[in-house]
Amino acid sequence: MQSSASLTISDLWIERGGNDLCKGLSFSIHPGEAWRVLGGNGTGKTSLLKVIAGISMPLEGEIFYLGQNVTSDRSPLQQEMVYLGHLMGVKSALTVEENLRWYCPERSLEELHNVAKDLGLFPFLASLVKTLSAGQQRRVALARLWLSKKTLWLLDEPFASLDVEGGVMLEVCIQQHLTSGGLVLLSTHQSLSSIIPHDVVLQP
Amino acid sequence: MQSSASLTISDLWIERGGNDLCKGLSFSIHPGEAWRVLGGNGTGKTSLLKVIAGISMPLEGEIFYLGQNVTSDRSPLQQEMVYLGHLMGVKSALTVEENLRWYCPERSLEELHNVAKDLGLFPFLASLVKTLSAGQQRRVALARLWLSKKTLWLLDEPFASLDVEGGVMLEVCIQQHLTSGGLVLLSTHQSLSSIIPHDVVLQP
Amino acid sequence: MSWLWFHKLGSPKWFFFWSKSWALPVFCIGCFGLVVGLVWGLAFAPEDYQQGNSFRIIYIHVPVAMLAQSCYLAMGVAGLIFLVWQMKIAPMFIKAIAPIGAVMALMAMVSGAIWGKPTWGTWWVWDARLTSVLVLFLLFMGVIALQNALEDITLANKAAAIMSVVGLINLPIIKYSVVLWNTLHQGPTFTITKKPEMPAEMWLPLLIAVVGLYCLVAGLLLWRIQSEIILREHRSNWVKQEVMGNGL
Amino acid sequence: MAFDSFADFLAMGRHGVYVWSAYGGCALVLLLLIWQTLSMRNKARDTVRKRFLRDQAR
Amino acid sequence: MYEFLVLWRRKQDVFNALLFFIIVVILFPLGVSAEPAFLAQAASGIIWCGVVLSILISIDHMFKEDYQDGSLEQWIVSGLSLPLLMLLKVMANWVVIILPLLIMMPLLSEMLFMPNTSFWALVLTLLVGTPGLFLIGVMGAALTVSVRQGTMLVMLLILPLYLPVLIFATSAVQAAQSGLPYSGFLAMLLALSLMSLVVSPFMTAMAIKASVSG
Amino acid sequence: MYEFLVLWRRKQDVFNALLFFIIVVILFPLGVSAEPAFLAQAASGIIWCGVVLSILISIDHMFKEDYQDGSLEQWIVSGLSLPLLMLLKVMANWVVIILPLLIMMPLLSEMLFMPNTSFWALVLTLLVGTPGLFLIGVMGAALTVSVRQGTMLVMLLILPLYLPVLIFATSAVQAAQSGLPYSGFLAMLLALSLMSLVVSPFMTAMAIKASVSG
Ligand code: HEM
Ligand SMILES: Nc1ncnc2c1ncn2[C@@H]1O[C@H](COP(=O)(O)OP(=O)(O)OP(=O)(O)O)[C@@H](O)[C@H]1O
Ligand SMILES: Nc1ncnc2c1ncn2[C@@H]1O[C@H](COP(=O)(O)OP(=O)(O)OP(=O)(O)O)[C@@H](O)[C@H]1O
Ligand SMILES: [Mg+2]
Ligand SMILES: [Mg+2]
Repeated sequence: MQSSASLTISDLWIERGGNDLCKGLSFSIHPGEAWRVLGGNGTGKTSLLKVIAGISMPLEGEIFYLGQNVTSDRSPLQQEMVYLGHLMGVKSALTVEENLRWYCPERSLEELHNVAKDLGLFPFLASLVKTLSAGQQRRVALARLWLSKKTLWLLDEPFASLDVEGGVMLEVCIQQHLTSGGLVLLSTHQSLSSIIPHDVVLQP
Repeated sequence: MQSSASLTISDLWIERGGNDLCKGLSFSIHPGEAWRVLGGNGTGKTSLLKVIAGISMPLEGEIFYLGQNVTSDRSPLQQEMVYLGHLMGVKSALTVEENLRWYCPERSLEELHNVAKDLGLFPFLASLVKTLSAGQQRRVALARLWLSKKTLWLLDEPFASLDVEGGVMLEVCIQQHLTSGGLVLLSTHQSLSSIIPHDVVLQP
Repeated sequence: MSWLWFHKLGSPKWFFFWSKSWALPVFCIGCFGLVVGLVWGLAFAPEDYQQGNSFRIIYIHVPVAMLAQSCYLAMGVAGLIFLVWQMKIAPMFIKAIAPIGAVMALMAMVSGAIWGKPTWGTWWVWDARLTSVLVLFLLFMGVIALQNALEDITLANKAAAIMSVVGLINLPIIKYSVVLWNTLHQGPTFTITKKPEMPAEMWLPLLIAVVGLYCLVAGLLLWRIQSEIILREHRSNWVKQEVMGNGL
Repeated sequence: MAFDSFADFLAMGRHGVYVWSAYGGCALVLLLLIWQTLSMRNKARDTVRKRFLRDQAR
Repeated sequence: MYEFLVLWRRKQDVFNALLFFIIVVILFPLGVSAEPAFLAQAASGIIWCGVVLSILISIDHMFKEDYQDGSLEQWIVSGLSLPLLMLLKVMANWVVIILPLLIMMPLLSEMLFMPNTSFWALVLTLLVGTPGLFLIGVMGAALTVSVRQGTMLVMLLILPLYLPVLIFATSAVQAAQSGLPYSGFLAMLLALSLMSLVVSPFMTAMAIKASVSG
Repeated sequence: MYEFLVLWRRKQDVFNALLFFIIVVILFPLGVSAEPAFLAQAASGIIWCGVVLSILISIDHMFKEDYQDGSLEQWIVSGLSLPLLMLLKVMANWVVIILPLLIMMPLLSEMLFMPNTSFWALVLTLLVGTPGLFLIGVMGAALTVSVRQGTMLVMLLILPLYLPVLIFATSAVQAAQSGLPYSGFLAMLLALSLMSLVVSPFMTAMAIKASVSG
């Protein structure tokens, strides 16, 4: 089972502030699959994604990537992963263009500009991020997905504060990523247009 | 016209960072009505709400409340208004209970606890807000709506990061507020279950 | 040599039961030693020909000053052990010993200051020993403040360990630098290589008091670690049994 | 015995105030430390016991 | 007032403010000179400089958090009198920071070999002068609240205004030290504090409003 | 490195760090004593104290913003070597803050009537000693990054560790002033800086990781 799956979570036990959030959680994500983490507020979606990203540590359990145990050493995973949390890692004191160049130094300026055009950020390339609206800031963070060549996407409520058009764009982008063999794990409260067949459901 | 409406916006012209967001915007909210501010990312929903709340100033135009011009002196409006922005005004260094008591010192502890129970915050009353999940923090902010006796509610994307159950609760709460003669103006990207018949649409 | 004892020591449960039988006896021996040393020093030791009777402060001053330094040493070592081996007991040790160390440093300063008035004519001078005890006190306070400021327990553990290790590395440097900068204070009485210059009736009670205080503090330390263990391991069954019984 | 009388012992030459205040201060602090340690232990036991009883009740 | 509650939650910080002050006071003997004669002469100046620096540092944070979590917006919207709120906030901060500092004063004056003659003058100048420092400080803090990392900017804005207070205070203490009457200097300090009491709450409220709506 | 870009955007802050330093240097003559003889003696100590305080203040902010906007999470996730990143960040900050300060030095030494003999000693100690200050400082900043309003806490943690640097530096300058050789002190400073260069990046990376995962 582990061999065909790219990312395997086995028997994960996460605890925050003295409460168990999940215990004995196991699932595998195969190439081309998107999984959705479902659960009410405070059930531990964010915590799960953070543990997989290697930001916090699980109490017990293992994580395998391409058959390799990466629980204690995440470096093989990290090089092929994008993590987008509630906090988006966008520098509000820099302009949009500077932010994109900071995250994707290997991409040419033209590519950056094209992505910015797609996301409706082109007129704001030279504005400081802190003067943008909430949705526009989210779009700046999403531009990283457009630009990245990483395989595994960990997205924590990526649709938050996006408008309808932006949401559709993100769904299309995820679809494309999947057809090219990518892996997606995202948490959301919104009902998506059925692009995601697999769910991890967290109980309160 | 102005006399029967509680809140009247007339000929509002808002400008941010050198761009016009709306010009000549007029609408009136009557008691028991909810209005929705629609528009894509960056069309100026947040800016409009902030102007009405008195946090920023319009370039031109007037705001009437109960027939009174409150454009330059908001005090009559302020005493009957709750504003909930992207930033929620929740103190993350205090516990949930302390936050509620800070905002609603006139309410009894029992009332606070009841509301916390309704919102699923009861087990977290003594936790610091910064250790809560995104949705739980939003719920703390919403508790203010439950507890307030103000007439006019200005809500900027109140459904953000709430789960389905939380969203339904909020809709019910808005419905109740409307039947008791309240006024609601909210911005959202989500399609609500038709409780809101009136839209202000902002063009990009 | 087997490493078993090391791993055992790292297990809170084992440590708890081990320390339970040791804490009280060690504490009592410590109290006894301290009292004997102090009474001997205060009432029976001969008068110092230069300083008169004010020198009798030495019997409390030197023990607490030595304890303050030893406590930091122990705390730093515990921090190092935690960072390298993730031993579970180490952060509890740090949490338990930091306040004790701070109190010891404070007592050293207070007793020294009171001693300074009759001998040097002021409560305080900016001298190497004194300044380094002050710095020691601040280092202890830093560790305590850090632990209080961080609510997250795993973070607090790591942070306190890092801080104590960094302080440990810096302590000799601080000492050396202040000695170089200004020295007025008396040199050490006890060194490993030389016999003390004082008469035996003077240094023997001091030695007893020092050993007594060490034991007393060790007893206190064990108790404090026990309460830490109870609080942190409250979900394990043995703690429940322990707490519901009347063993404590 | 280095002193002739008990009064002598209390006076400590001219340095009675200093010696006794140093010892008194230190004794006070040391007793406080011991008291705090023991009360901390009791408090820890009580909180854990209470938590356990509450969990049992549920 | 819940302001106290927030501060109480951060009692650690109060404690830290105190320790910072102590550390500044330690820094000088170590960095400059440790001779008692030198220190006795410089003591009041060092203590006042330490106080000014601690106030500067703690004041910068006064509105930062309220700004970032949206509390300032809520205050403006609430319809409560903003100047009054500011005044309360300043008072709460003053009590919590200066009071412990005054309690520490005997200890510090001893460590710096301060002559007894000038001790009470120092305490009096601190009591009378520091409210002014706080009131002036909040204006700067309010102006720069929307600037991240505004610490330096606050200092730059405020420090020139602090210099008169500092000068009057140290003159008072020096006068006391040489046995001269110093009530004139105290009166000047009081006047400065009162003046800032009148001006500052309104200016601060205005600055807060401008910062938030920007 | 984009670190420079972020700093450049905040050039106002750099400028402010400089001005804060100048203000501290002004504060002392005003608060303590303005006599040339006194100042000449105390000059190097005052300048070093000013440097220590400016570094303390600017270092506290080093990771705050990165923490609040989620950049630290991204660094950890990125798989780049965290200690290396830390080192680069420290370097960028050092260059941006200390270089302008060194350029200001002739002016300040003139203002404080500093003797020429010790001027170069002062510049050398600053060059050799301040990297150590930065490296020690970031450890404290990393430990307290998750604490809001941690400024005071950082200072409490770091300042005891700064004392040796301060003592060696002022001793060196004083030795130079009295015509003695001071290369021994410089070597000590260098040793301290090198040691913190070895220890600090790892400790900082560890602290950052612990803070973010908490
Ligand atoms: C606040 C003031 C003082 C502080 C912080 C202080 C600190 C210390 C320290 C750290 C030690 C070393 C203990 C050891 O490890 O052996 C010590 C020992 C000693 N102190 Fe003090 N001291 C102070 C004032 C004084 C005064 C005023 C005197 C008397 C003139 C004094 C006399 C001694 C003596 C005789 C020893 C024993 C030396 C030895 O056996 O090692 N101290 N003090
Ligand atoms: N402080 C500011 N300075 C300059 N421009 C600003 C500022 N605040 C907002 N803007 C601009 O005003 C426009 C509208 O912003 P606003 O936040 O009102 O949008 P919004 O409709 O709330 O969008 P969203 O759905 O993303 O929240 C944006 O283009 C933004 O760049
Ligand atoms: N640092 C922390 N300390 C203590 N408890 C925490 C911490 N972080 C999270 N928690 C707790 O863990 C639980 C899960 O939080 P998490 O953020 O993972 O929820 P979530 O599923 O992402 O919820 P949401 O949909 O609201 O974002 C919450 O009850 C929260 O109180
Ligand atoms: Mg979440
Ligand atoms: Mg908006």
